Amino acid sequence: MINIDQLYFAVAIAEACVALLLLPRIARGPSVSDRIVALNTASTQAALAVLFYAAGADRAIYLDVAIWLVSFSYLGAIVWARFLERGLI
Amino acid sequence: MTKEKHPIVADREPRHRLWLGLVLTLGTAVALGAAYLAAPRENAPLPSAATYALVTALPDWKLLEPVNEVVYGSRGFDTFGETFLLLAAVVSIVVLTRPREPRRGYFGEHTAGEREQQEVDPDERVDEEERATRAADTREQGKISSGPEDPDSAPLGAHGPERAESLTVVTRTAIRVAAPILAVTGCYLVAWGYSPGGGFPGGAVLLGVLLLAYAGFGRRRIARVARPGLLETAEMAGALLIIGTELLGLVLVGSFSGNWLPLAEPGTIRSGGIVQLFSVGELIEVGTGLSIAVLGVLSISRDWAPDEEGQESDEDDGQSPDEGGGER
Amino acid sequence: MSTVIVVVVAVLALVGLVFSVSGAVGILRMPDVYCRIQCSSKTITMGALPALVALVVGEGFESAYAARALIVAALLLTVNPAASHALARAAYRAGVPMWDGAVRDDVKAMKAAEAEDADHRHGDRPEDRREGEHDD
Amino acid sequence: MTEFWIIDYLVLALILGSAVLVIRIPNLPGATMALSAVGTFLSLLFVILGAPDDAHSEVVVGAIALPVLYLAAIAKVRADVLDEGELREEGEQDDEGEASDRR
Amino acid sequence: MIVANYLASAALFCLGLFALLTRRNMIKMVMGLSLMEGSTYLLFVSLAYRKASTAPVLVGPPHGRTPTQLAHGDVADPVLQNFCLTAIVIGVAVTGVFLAVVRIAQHYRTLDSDEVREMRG
Repeated sequence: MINIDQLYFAVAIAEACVALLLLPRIARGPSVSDRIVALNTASTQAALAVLFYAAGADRAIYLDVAIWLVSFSYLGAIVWARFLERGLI
Repeated sequence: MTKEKHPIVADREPRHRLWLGLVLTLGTAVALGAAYLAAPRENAPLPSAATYALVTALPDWKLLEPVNEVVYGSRGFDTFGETFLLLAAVVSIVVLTRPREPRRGYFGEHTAGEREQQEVDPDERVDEEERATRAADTREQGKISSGPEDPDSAPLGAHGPERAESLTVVTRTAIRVAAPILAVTGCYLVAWGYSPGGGFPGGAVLLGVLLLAYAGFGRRRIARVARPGLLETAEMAGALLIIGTELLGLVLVGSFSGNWLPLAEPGTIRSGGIVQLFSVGELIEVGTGLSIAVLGVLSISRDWAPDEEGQESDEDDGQSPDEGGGER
Repeated sequence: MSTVIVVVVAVLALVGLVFSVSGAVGILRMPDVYCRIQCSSKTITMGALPALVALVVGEGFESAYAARALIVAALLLTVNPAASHALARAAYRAGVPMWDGAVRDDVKAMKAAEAEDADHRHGDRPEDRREGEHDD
Repeated sequence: MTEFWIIDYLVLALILGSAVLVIRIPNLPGATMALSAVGTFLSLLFVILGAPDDAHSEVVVGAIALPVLYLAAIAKVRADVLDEGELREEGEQDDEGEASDRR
Repeated sequence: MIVANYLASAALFCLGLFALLTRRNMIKMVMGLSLMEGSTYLLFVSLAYRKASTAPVLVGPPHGRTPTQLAHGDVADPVLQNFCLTAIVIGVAVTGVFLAVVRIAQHYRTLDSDEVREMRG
């Protein structure tokens, strides 16, 4: 029977792989907005990886980092949007 | 990326610089690699400073978090120095980004002295070009009153920059919901000193919340809170709190940054003694310091003074007059 | 009991991963920004939610993991649409072009109708345009 | 233990890839975004290596504080110092013609 | 092997150094400095890691361990993490100081470091 901790680690690895899949879009993205979208998605995947890694490593104290990752990456997108829209931040 | 569209970065990059940089970088890489291969690996035992911190955290300081104990307790003097390094960096940012006129706020102070300048020195006329660029700058800085408060009434999809101060109602609502939660959680990071957290992350979170409010609501709305009179006073108060905490240790206990507060049970808010007090001071210091730094860079005013040929070389401690000035 | 939980967790995480990968592939392959934004907002949220539910199931509903997972889910559902809205609006205002194959641009059609209606507003149009060039 | 090393190397690859992008992307806002990606993945790595305190700080610093500093500096520079070719991306440049057509 | 982390840190440092040496855009050079800062964080945290260790936080220990056991057991090095923590915060402020290149750019009307040097004669 598969150990549930190993399952959690596997899911964390898979989420990080999805983030790796997004790097070409950050590299290529013809406009700034494309890069922002890819970056936000990558940091959501990073937050999920943190959650599953915390569950696998059995430390609940890692979990807060996921909250910060989700909230600040998306709210960072708002700052980027302001930069795009106004020209001056 | 298309190289021809970015003339400064890609086009005029000389080849020899690339090769020289590559060689120097590879040399550094070899040196660093040799050094890092000799660094202690993951099998090495913990150094004695670390084991001391781990062993003394719970019984001596009643703290469940050794990192906080190291930061504010046993290596408190180190953090004390770091704090004032931060303060020095902030002061240098304030000095480097200061406008010519006396400062009133972080935003729009570049026009503060204009009327006085007109009265005192009416002879100094600005030419037409400078007036036009100044007007454009003023418009960009959001000082005109014709812009709406928010862009919700503007027709959708209009091109060009927004005149409005804040973002749309959707974004503002989301920030109104999220920012208080984040601010409270940032303070919780500091108060809950026996989980990961403390003054440094808490201060960074407060900076993040301030920047969110700035991005969402515009500079006019946060100018009441984010003004130099308040932020710099708070920063100095934080520095005084830290100095006072440390010096009281010297007076009462006999050692600099010694603990002079009673220790509560582990897992409560007073458990660390002066560690928690130092952490609060650090929160104020980091939050306001980083805010001043970011707002200072945000408030750099444009330098619209017209170019005068050779002006720089005259000021330039008598070096030879340059031919490069003509290229501009 | 434990085997059942493991299977449920694996299935939920797999569903989430499938959605995440499809969202990532969509962000890679979609032709323009607006399509990519809708990939990022819908598909990635749909990919995240089953994974979070998997965590809740796996660790029990009353654990710290479940609480944090639910907070993350709530934050995603709150902040992600707002950020997508701000980004799409900013991209449109900054003039990021649509895909050539896009068939419908309501805002452009609306603006064209408006321009036909109100001729007197032509006066301040060129000024707007110039500012747009100056300011990006 | 092998899972730990797999995820460790994966995140290292993410960090190094983003760092290469910082150097390779010629326009400055794009490079700032890659720098933000470096910060985000660094915080993920800090969690993996067991340093949640550092991860807390690095998330906020990498995701908001540093990008805002760079964006502010870029915005201050570009209006009067740089030509727009430096900061525009090709998509936006193409749009110039299109936008004037739309008028 | 943790050596991979050390080597990645060296690679990150060298990438930053490369940007600093070869780029002429001054903001790009500051970005190179930020990369070098990131490499120091990575090095500190990697040096702090010990085999099969968890975070040096005694609250909420893993299954079947008490905080006191954890303090004597396999945890990462808290002192190096402390260094990293302060370095991160100082790094932001120092980046702000570096970004005063905006002042230079405004004065000389260019971001190109070579042109600035030419103008100084």
